[in-house]
Amino acid sequence: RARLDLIEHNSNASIQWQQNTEENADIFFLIMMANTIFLMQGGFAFLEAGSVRSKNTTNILIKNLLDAFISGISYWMVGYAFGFGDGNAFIGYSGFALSGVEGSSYAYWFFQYVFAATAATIVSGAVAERCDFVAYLVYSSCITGFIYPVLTHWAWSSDGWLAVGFTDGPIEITYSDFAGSGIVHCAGGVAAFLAAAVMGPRIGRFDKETGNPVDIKGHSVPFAALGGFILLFGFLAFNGSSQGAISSAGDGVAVATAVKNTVLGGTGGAFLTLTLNRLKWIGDSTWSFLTTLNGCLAGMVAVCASCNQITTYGAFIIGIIGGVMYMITTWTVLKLKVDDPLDATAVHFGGGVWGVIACALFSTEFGVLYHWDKRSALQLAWQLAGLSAIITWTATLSFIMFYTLKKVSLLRVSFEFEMKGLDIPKHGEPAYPLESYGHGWGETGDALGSMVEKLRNKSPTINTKT
Amino acid sequence: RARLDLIEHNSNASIQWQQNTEENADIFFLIMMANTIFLMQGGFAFLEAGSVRSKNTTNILIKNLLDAFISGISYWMVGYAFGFGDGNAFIGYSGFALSGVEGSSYAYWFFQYVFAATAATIVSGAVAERCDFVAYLVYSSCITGFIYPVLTHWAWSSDGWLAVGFTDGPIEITYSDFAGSGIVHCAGGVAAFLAAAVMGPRIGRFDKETGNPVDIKGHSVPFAALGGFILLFGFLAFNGSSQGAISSAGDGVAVATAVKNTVLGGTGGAFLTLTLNRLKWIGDSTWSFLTTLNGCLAGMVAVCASCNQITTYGAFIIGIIGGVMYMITTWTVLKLKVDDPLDATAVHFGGGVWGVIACALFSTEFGVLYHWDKRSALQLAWQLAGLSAIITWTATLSFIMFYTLKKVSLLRVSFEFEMKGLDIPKHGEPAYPLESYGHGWGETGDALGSMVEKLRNKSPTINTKT
Amino acid sequence: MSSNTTAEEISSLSFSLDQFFLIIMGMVVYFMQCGFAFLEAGAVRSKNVTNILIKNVMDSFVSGIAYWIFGYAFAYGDGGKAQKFIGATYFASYDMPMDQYASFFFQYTFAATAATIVSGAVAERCEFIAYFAYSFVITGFIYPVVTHWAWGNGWLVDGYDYGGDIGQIAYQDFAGSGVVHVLGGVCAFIGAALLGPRIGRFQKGSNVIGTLRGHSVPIAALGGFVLFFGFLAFNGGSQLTISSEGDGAAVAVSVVNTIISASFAAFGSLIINRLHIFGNTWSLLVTINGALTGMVAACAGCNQMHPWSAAILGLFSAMSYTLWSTVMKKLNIDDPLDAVAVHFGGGITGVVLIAFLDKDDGILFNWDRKSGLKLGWQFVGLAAIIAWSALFSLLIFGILKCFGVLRVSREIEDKGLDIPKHNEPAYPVEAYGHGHVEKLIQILETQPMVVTQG
Repeated sequence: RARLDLIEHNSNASIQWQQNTEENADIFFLIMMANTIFLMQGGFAFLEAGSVRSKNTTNILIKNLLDAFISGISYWMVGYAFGFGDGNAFIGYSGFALSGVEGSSYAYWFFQYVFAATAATIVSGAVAERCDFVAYLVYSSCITGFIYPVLTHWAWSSDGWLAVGFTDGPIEITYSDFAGSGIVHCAGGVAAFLAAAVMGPRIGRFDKETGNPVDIKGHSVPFAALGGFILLFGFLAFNGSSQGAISSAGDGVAVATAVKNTVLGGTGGAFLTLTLNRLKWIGDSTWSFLTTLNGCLAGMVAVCASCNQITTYGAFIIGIIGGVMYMITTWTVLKLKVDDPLDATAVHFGGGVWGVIACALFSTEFGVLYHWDKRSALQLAWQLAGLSAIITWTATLSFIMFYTLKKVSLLRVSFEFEMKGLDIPKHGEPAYPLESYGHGWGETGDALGSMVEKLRNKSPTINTKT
Repeated sequence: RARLDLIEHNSNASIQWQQNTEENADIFFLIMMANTIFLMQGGFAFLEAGSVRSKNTTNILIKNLLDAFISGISYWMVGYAFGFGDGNAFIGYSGFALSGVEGSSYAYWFFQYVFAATAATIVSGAVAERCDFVAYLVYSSCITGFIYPVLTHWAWSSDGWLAVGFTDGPIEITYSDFAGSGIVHCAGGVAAFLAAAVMGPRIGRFDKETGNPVDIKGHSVPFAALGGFILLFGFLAFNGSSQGAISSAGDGVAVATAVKNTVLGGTGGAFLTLTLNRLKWIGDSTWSFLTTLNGCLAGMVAVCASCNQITTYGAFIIGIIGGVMYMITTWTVLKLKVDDPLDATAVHFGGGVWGVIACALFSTEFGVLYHWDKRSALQLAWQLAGLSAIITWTATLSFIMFYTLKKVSLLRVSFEFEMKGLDIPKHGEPAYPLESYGHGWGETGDALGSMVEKLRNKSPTINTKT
Repeated sequence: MSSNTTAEEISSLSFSLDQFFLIIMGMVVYFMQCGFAFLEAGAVRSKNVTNILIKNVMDSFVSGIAYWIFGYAFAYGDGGKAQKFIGATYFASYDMPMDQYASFFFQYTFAATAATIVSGAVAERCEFIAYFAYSFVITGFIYPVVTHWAWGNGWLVDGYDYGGDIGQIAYQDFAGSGVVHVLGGVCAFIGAALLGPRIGRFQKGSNVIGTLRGHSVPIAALGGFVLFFGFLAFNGGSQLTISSEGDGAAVAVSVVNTIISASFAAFGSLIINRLHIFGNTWSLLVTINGALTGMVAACAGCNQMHPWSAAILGLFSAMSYTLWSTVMKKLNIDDPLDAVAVHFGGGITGVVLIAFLDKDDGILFNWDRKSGLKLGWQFVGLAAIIAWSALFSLLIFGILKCFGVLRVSREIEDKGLDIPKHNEPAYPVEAYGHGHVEKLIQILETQPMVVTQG
């Protein structure tokens, strides 16, 4: 009897312990992964900083820095409530400023917050080098506070209309977007495209007479590469963590599958673009680094939607087609005379759209390629419906937002600022202050130094002193 | 009775739960650590980018980026099958393209894949600034697809001949290489050395008449430092994660021991090289940053093999001797007139060889220094056998590979390209395009701007063309 | 029987999870070394970049030795009779049980952080040997003793038992606003004050403050981003375990509060700096420093606050940052990185405000004797930390100054430290340039493009 009591006691304690451990493990997982995704802000910042001219470097860096913190405020105040609060099929409306949200949901808040920050930061690449700082503050809060959260409510909260889907007899169809090819990337890409289109191209980007695009090179390939490497690091967490938990049976496998497929999606995209760009008729016959990097990112974006439910070769093929979509979108954007300095539209919109569709084709569970039946056809239709809803919603709201900003002349900096660069008048911090360079030790091959010396001696009109 | 049934049911559920949780925790651990190791690609990229001249920066960055993705393909297609598929003592041959591999092994695949990518990326430092891009694609796929996987099969799969070892009466001897001092670093170092030797030194590295080495400085210490910092971060994961699991009893302690010993190994290496380089007779009597960084990496490489089974002071001593090995190897490589721009041979071969031997000396379990008996002697012999097998295998295959590439003239870029730099003709992307620098605000000490202005107006004699 | 084995397995799994948690968090905190290195490298002139980088690399290794041999023993060893004040076992990890290695690693990364704060304040003029000395003393002695007080079994964490309803009141400092940041800030202050300003920073006889710009904003920003990444682990990891009930929620709350505090501090400092009297620009570096200050302030009680309290804390820390930054300039002390304003300013804000904002017994929630006493203890702790670290850093920097090894010679400071000390200029001129005709030159050769408006 007493022994039985003891066993029962132990057993209860053990169940209690199990629940604790599950909760703790899930939170640990979310926090750790979300922290890695948080570092993606740095990744975007450097990808963009390397791709602009040195005169606008500080400007683009502060934008990416503030993305993280603007979202911190707006997603805390309203975003999370719209996205994951209780509400109707269209929007949530409880938990503003995290009031009434329990401590155990904080990890989830943090996790969703870094996703929101990512969605917002996509835009800053497309409007680089000419966007007014105030406009930036406005669009960034709107996207993370309203536009993006509503989309997540549709697709990721339990009562959103896309997530609920519909039933046709025994068949239940719900919109499937694991890590947000549609919600995060496609939406971010649409907003980026509209922003760039409404804002107009940078001065000198398209030749005035012929209309041909003129290449404006970024000032530092290594910085862009640094951003790329950080983004790859973060992307694995981005896709892996979308499982949202680690404690239930099968969670671990799903996470591992997602990560493995992300690597192979990126691989496919990278190789395709590397090769295509080397061909004379399509690219510029060089092994271009930045194109490869963007292709690889497009491949990873494309597998977002389905990375937990596709085969390895499926991921590789999706990545390859993601690379193709990237090339096509870049070309189209250029033809439309829209200036997107970072190719953000091509990477995120091109990759994202394809990802949402690919999910309906390649999923081993319900993909058209594996199960050629009514279920898969309906799934494909619902994915397309979701996609058009996302595009329409984002396009409408961002157009209104950017157009209004344009009308009140807050969208774009003045001609003089754009020509001369934004860092000094806006931020008072040139990225590379010349006065802080050089040393006094006379170095091998110090050509610049000796030239300056020479000029100073010969022509007394040039004053290099402070 | 019913109560007993319930308890039994609970107890069974609890055992089931435990298995789930353990699997999930292990996968989580592998994914998280492997993701950090993945970032080491970025670390190597920047260490190398900072150590080459600015004219070859894009070239070295794209190589490191592609390392991750070439391994993605080749390790997926064949590497994993050779390494960890079922097979004989020499090689595995099942699970090509991950077919037939279960979902629960995906995390392990990812984990092994990042190790393979690391092994391949070691070489790119040694061949920097003169390797043809096609040669790079070839050697990178060979190493990650065949050379390296076979080694891992020998030492880390359950039926490899080094891992099985031999028995002498009651004594069982197996090759011990926890995180790959031999498998990863020594192999990578050998391949790097052979590549550099077959390829020949960079133009101007050794004086034509005297044969003395001429220092060719890298273009940016901060970038090299960035790479170094990322590598230190990744190395902790590299060594800690080699436990391969976290859920069994003792795993946590083993991981913690490994990480702590890695820190102290790095400390030993760093201090030794810092001090030696400050001495007049050995170094150049300065506190050299890059030497210190390399010494620290060599120390960490040296503790790889044994970091889970040595004492703290043991790790410190191994690190110190690792630093000495680094200094000696650097000096030898220079004497052999082999040009290794990154000192990859010295860090990885020097540190790695010593690490494999040190394991047999310092291990608290079977080290010669703690147990002076037959067992420890046999262990030492077997470590040396393993070491020579690794060196022979890698040296033979890489020599064949690089020599063939040389014979078909694909190994090295043309004289003109090497002199002028690879970024523009090969990749069309100069790392720092001059046109993207400068701004229009007339800054204190903006000498360059005013100089260009002046030159353009006044003195037509100065020709800025090449 | 089976129930017993289950219990054993359970405790082993819990233990493994805890170790895993400490290690992965410790690794991310370790990566903060990289963040500090680049924040500082970007903020100095190009002639001193290698110097500051090597200092930051060596920080993690100097503390590796110092903390291994002495530090951990002082902080978490068994002190016997002196237990309230200092620990004295586990020197050089002798006799340390295997299950403490993870904790050792985690605490070591914190010690390295405390030491690295100083290197920013003494940048561009500190002698390399002096750097070794102070770094060793801080991680080997000054910092460990304070952690023993506040986190080990010392007098600050024990507090005092007031009996009755009030019970035990002790100093509260979750992730080290006081222990790590105030301490680092004080050492930085003393170091910068004894070294004196860099040449050209303050003109004699006038109030003009020379701006000695850092050479690269992107590199500084890189450091900032890495630091934010690390800081979340710094504050979240301070829970130290993940397997007990409520651990997960506590970690999550800490991370969320850290990010909210940083958000408001970033905005606060951005707006303050936009005001005419301060700078009238949207300054990136000030925003980064502001955000860091917010995170520093959140350290003390991020596990015990509501998110809106974190918002208030963030705004206060933005003000504190601006205030201390101004004070430093008024005192004519040259702190190139604003390390004092960030770490000291943020640290004291955190330590003091947690007595008001604590959701259980903060003054704003519980206006009684208990919360008052709590505030008192926060001040006691703060005063003890400041006095202790000021005393010993004064001693160490003073001795170094007396022996003339604190500051480099005037010539070397003028011309830069990289070449004479390290023989590695950060950007060797000879390594730049290439042999291909580039576009700029083509543009210069032909008629320059004239762009007009419209």
